[in-house]
This record gives sequence, structure tokens and C-alpha cells, in this order.
Amino acid sequence: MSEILLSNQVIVYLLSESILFGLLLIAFIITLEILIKWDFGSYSEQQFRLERRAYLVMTILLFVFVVKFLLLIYFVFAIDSLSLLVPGAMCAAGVISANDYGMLLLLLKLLILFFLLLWMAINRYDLQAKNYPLFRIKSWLFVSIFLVIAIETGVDFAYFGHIDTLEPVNCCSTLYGQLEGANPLPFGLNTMILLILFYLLYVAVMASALSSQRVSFMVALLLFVFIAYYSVVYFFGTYIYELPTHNCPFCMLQKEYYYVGYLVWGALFVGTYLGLISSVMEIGLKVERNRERMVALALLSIFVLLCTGFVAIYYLRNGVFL
Amino acid sequence: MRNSPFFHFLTLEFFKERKKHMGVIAISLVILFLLSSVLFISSSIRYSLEQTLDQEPDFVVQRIQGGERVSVPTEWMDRLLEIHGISSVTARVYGRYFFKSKEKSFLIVGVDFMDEQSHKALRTIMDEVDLREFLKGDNMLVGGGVSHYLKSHFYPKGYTFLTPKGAFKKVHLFKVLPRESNLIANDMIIVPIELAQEIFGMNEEEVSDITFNVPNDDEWANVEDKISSFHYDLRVITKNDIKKAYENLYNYKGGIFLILFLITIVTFVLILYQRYSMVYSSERRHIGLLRALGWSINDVLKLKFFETMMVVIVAYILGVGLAYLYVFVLGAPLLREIFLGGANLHNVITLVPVLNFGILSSIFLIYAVPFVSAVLIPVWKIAVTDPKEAML
Amino acid sequence: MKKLLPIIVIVLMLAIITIIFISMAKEDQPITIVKGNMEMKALPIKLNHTNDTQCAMLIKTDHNTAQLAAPDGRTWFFDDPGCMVLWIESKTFRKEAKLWVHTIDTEQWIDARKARFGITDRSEMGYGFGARGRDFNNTIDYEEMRLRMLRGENLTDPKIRKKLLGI
Amino acid sequence: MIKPFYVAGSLLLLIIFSIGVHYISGDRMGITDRVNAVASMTRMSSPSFSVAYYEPRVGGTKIGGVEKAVNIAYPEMMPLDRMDFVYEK
Repeated sequence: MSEILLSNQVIVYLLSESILFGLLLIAFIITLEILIKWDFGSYSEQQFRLERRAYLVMTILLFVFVVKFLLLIYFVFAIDSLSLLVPGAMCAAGVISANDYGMLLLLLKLLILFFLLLWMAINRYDLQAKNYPLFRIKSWLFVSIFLVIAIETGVDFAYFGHIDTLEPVNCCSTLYGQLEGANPLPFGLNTMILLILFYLLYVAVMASALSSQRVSFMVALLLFVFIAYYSVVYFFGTYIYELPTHNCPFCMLQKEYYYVGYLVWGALFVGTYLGLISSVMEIGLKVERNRERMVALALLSIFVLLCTGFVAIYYLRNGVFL
Repeated sequence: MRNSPFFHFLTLEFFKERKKHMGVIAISLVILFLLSSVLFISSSIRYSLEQTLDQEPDFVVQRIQGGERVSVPTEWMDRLLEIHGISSVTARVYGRYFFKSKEKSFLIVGVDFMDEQSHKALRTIMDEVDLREFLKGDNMLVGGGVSHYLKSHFYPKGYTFLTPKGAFKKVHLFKVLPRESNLIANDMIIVPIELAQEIFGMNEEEVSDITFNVPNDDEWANVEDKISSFHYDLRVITKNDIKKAYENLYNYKGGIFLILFLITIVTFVLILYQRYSMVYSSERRHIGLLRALGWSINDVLKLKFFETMMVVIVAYILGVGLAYLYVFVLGAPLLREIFLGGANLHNVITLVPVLNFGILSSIFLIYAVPFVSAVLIPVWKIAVTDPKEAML
Repeated sequence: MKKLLPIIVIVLMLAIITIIFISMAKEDQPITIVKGNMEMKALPIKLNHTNDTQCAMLIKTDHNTAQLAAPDGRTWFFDDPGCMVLWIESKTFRKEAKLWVHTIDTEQWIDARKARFGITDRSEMGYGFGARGRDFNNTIDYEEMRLRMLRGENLTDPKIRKKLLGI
Repeated sequence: MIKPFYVAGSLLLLIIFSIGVHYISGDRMGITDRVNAVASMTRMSSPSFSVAYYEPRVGGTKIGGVEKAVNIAYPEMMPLDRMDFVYEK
């Protein structure tokens, strides 16, 4: 345990997370006060004070968002560098699975980032509208974000505190490799059908976005990110590694593969986030969010092109598929 | 952006009020400099050691009695040679030799110079070494620290070793290993393997331990398992164990430093908070004027945010740059001693420049996150200043 | 084009849903768990179609396999008695669960807690514990086997292997 | 943006640039090669830190959790650069 907690990256990471939590706690207390006392019709001194405090919450959240985003990258990087210390781990996959908190932590982080981004989008719209139409929604959203971040901070410490440097962990080939005789893909798909679905869904996402069918866009997007995850791990990844048996979502983040994983996963997740946010805001709040949607489509297209590109380049260079 | 009035104003203000920022930048500089220097030194040593690990054999076989390593009979080697998939089985003879009392010690390493690999390596270390000449008599190659120590103790030409059997063995100092190799060779004495055996009082059928390589990585676990079962007192050490030991060593030294450093960071944050609260309260009139001129709260926040970021970035670049100069150009005098220890021969190593995303981002995060967090609240306080302040 | 797009979307979504349903219907995953075994008796293992829960290997033969029935009727299968010991150790129902082993001498399912175990038998994971119905020279009981498994004192340890088998 | 800003900015860029130049053009391989050659010749890569006689050199000579360095002169005191005394085992 002491070895892990003394690792430079872990210290820096935990310190940053704690500071952010401290700031958010301040913002949380202010938000609660605002939610209780807020009265937009009032001209009292107190209402002005509350409005000024709302700016503090906003500033803190903007800062937290930026740092959380950087910290996610840093976290993955730190986990990757810990793989030397944890026996059996070849890449981040092993370290993440060193105890039960790891996967939970990663999922929480992705979730938090999505909600922070949603908050940003709502906040932006709210400020433009001048009379704060979404103020309460925004504040309640923040309250729930805060609760999730509180859990996340706890899990952070639990996770790093409970990595055993003597207990061997599995490496990615056992974690993501095929269970003997079993099919790791969802819905009993095979690779061929998975790929057909992948491209069909991509076309569906594009078509529904361009014809502004919001509900089907959202459904298609959710299905797409799910299928895309499996396609990358079980098909496109093998072309990145140029090894048909190597199934791992984490190894591609390493230097040997020119850190291409950050680009692949970044484009997929940010694209999906923006797409979801635009449709959530359009369906729920009846506001037009064309810009986010276009950026989302662009990122998803980059993602698909990148994945396809790896296969195409491999084929052009070697004349065969894996 | 070049002609944006906002940026014009921002930079104008930044330079006009530069006295205000100087103090903060100076404190930041000191903190960043210390932090970066320590991390640079530790990562540089770590990098060099990781490089040498590639030269290290994949496996070491030792004999353990009472938890201590004892000599291995050479017949163990024959057994290893029969195993399929194992290559370059080599014996190592080494041990520490204590110079009078137990004050200082050298590491004597026996090398088989007939071996292709050693031969080639020797060429890389020293171009004009005459091997035949070296092997003719009892000669040794010594590291920088050993050479210095022997000279200052009146053994300029060679040293007379006392073997456990009571005999004296006079060994001539042939050449000093180059300074660049000090990281691992500082206290080393390299002699032909037979001479090493003689100095340690071993007979010819004894060696310190046996090393070998397994070129196929997938076979590592298998081979380790197989060889462990040869003898009950046999221990196999893999390269991964050594890698982990280094990693831990540096996490200890760097990590303890970072934890102590946290205290400094907390103090720093408090100072910053205090200082910015003070500085900004003297600015109320100024901001009130801006607000009266039609700046929104967001505009003021943006102004102050950019100002803070400029301070952070300037301090970061200066601090890291200064640390780079100190560590990699000047060789980190004084500070490197923390990493080298001082209980044995004095060591002066040459640090290889190492910069990577891990260190640079760690330094940035541990500095910038507390900094901006400390400034946030004072910034907000000044940004929400009422326009009426301008009238006062 | 603008008019066509919604139709394309609908067709695409329908196609996707059909594909998913068709492949779900064909889904053919190996068994890892059987539910509803309330009597907690030994079930026949579907060979080549059942996964060991501990080591994720496919069970290809009945020889020296094991299974475990929890009080709530869930049953798991193992290709080696050692795997079962490792797996159940962290479970809350380890006292109440019924443990079955398929013996290598009498070839039948018997209660693991009453079985004897040889220490140098061939077993799927190489731990060397072979379940036996009859007491044979040099066999150990379940509790001893369990301890040896958890301590790692089995044939996978090179020194133990040397001691027992001489290699 | 005003002129002093450009001057200061370019000074900072110059610092970054000169670090980059030094980093790339530095004699990295020369140093590493020499160290590597010694490691390759002796088949040993244990760092030569100046440790006392009761402390082993990390790496090749002794490793694998068998030894625990304890100062025999002061058995109750651990060497300072070992942090075991801070953390209980």
C-alpha cells in the first residue's frame, strides 16, 4: 500500500482531487443557500447578494470542469505508469482491475465529465437568456453532480489505498481475451455482424442528426457508443496493435502505439457527450443546439475514419486482413 | 486576437501593475524550482537505470542459506545449459571488499573477458584499451570513486588485497572507468574472473551466482517454475523484480519529498489567498470604474482569470527552465547528494536530460491547481464589485 | 434528399433492431451457472459447454471436476477441486454450500467434505489434488486439502513439486 | 496586445526553445552508452549509491525480499533513506 501512495503521480492526483472537492464543497453550500432563498422577483439586498454568489459557483464549476478533464487524462496516465509496480499488470487494464473500486472509479469519472459538460451547456444558454430561465434546473443539476463527485473522491482514496503490490493481477489478455468457448460480445454478435452494426449505426446517427430527428438520434447515439466500444476492443484494436489476439482498451494509450488511444477514445466520448447534450437540451428544454451537434458529428466521423483507417492501412501494407 | 481591445487592455494592465505580480512570481519560482529539480534528478537517474536494465540478464540464479546469498557450484550451470530455450548462461563473481575496518567498501566484479559480449562492451567504454596487456598480469579497471579513494590513501598505482586465506594479492591499477559510467561503476573494481575468485577466497568450482537469458518472453514463467525446482536452496530472480525495486526506490525518495512538499504548498496557498485578498481590495475602485463603463461581471472574471493564468504560466516556464539549467546543465550540485547518499565512496554522476509528459504535467498540476484554487475566491470577490464603488 | 432522410433513418433503425434480435435468438453462450437447484444435488455437467468460474476454462471431461451448490439453488462448476476451494473462500455461503467432487477412482459425485484427496494426481489446473471415494495411501481429507490450496502448497509450487515428485 | 508583452512572450519562448535545443542536442547517448556498456560487461546494473556497509546495493547483488537492512550498530534505528519505520509492515 505504501508503495502506491508514494508514487508521484498518485500523490499529485489525490492532492488535486482533494482541492477540487474542497472548492466544490464551498460551491455546494452556497448553492443550497441560493436554492432555499432564491426569489427572482425580489429586489432586496439579499437577492443581489445571492446573484453575486451564483457567480462564484459558476467560476468554481468552470475551473473544476477544466481540471477534471485534465485529471482524467492524467489519471489514465498515472494508472498506466503504476503497471510496473503491480505484479502481473502489463498496462492500465491490470491496475484498474487490481480491486473492485477501479472500474467503478473510471465509470464515475466518465459520468461526471458528461454531467459537467451538460451543466456547462445549460449555463451558457442560461446566461445568454438574461433572465435565468434555467436557474433552478442548473442548481439541482449541480447538487447531484456534487453528490457524485463526493462519492468519486471517496472511491479515489479507497482505490489507491487498496492496491496490493504483492497480489498478482490479471493482465489485459486474460481480462479481455476470450473466455474459452464463450463469446465476449453482447447480444451474441459475431465480429462480422458487429462491424455491420457499427457502420449502420454510424449512418443512422448521421442521418437522424441531419434530418433533426432528436429521439432517434439519441437512441442511435447510445447504441453506437455501446457497439463502438466493443468494436474497438475486439476488432479495430487488433489492427492498432497489429496482433489478432490482442484485445485491450488500455494498451493503445501507451507510447508503443503513439498514444493513439487518447485520440480514439477522446473522439468517441467527447463526440457522444456533445451529441447527447444537444439532444437532451433540445428535447428537454426546447432550445436549438446546432453547434454542439455539428461538432459531435465531426468528432464521431473522425473516430470512425480513424478506426477504418487503421484497418485500411494494414490491408494496404500487408495485402491481408488479420 | 492581436487587435482585440480586451487583450490589449489585459496586457497593458498586466505590465502596468507588474509590481503586484512580481512577489507572487518570485515565491512561485522558488517552489517550482525546488520541486522540479528534485523530480528531474530522480527521473534522470531512474531513466539511466531503466536503460541499463536492458543489458541486465533476464534471470539470476542464486543459492540461499539462512537468507544470505552463498557461492554456487559451477555444476549448476551444466544443468541450466541442457534446458531448451535458455541462452547465454554466464557465471558472475562479485562481492564487496572492505577497505580496512568497515569504513569504505568496493564492489569487486569478475568479468570473463573472453566472452564476446564483455569484449564488445569493453570496447565501447574505452577505445584504446589493450586487452592482451590487461590480461597479462594482475590488473584491474576501477570506477571513479575507487580511483579517487585509492589515490588519496596513497595507493596511486594499485592495491594489495588480503584474501581470506591470508595471502596478499597485489593488483595493478590499469585504467579508470570513464566518469559518465559513475552511476553504476563508481565503487566498482573490474578484474578478470579468476582473480576475483582468488580475492574472495573461492575455489575454481565456485561462483557468486549464475545469469541467463530467455529470449522468448512467453516462456519466462515456465522457465522460472522449472528452474526453481532444481534445488531447495535455489532462488530465481527475474528482471521484473529488479525493475520493481528501482521503481519503489524512486517512489520512496521522490514521494517522501512530495509529501513533505505538501506542507509548503499549503503554506503557499494561504499566502496567496492573503496576498490576493489584499491586492484586490485595493483595486476596488478600479474595477468599479470598469463596471460603470459597462463591463459585465463575466468580463471582469475573464480579465482576472487571464491575469492569473499569465502569472501561472510565466512562473511555470521560468521555474522549470531554471531547474533544467540547474540540474542538467550545472549537474545539480548539493541537491543530488540527497539521492546518492554519503556513507561510502563519494559519487559524482552525470545526469542525462530527461523530460517527459509525466513529470511536466505532475509539476504543473501540483502547482497550478492549488494556485488557481487559492485565487478563485478573491477574484470573484473583486469581480462582483458594484459600479458605485467608482464614485467613492 | 431532405424528405428521404427520415425514411432512411427509420429503415436503418429497423434493420439494426432486427439484426440485434436475430443474433440474440441465436445466442449460444457456455454455461457458467445453473439456477434453481434447490435440492443442492450434483448436476450432470454439459461437457464442452460449461465454463469454470474460477479459471474460465472450458470443462472438457468429467474426470476430477467439482461443483458447488449454494443454498439459494445457484450452482457453479469447476474443472479442478482446487479451483472450487479458491473460489468459495470469499463467499458468504461457504459454510452452507454443498460441495461436490467427481471422484477419479469410483467415478461418481460425492460430497467433497467427505472425500479423500490424493496429492500427486493429474488435475486440470495442475494443483495435483485428485478426489477419491476410497481412502488410499497418502491421501488427505478436505480440510487439509483446502488449507494446502489456500497456502499454495500444491504442485504448482516448484519446491513442493520437487519434494513430492522429484522433478 | 502591447509591445512589452511580445518581448516578454518571446523571451519565454526563447527559454523553451533553448531547453528544447539542449535536450535534443545533448550528449544523451554518450552517457547512456557508457553506463550500458558497464552493465553489459559486468551483467550487473545495480546503482552505485554511496551506501553504508550494512546496507545492500539495490539490484543485482541482493534482492527479492530476503534481506532487510537493519543498522546493526543501532538495531532500533532504521537507516534514514528507508521509510519502513514510517509505515508499519
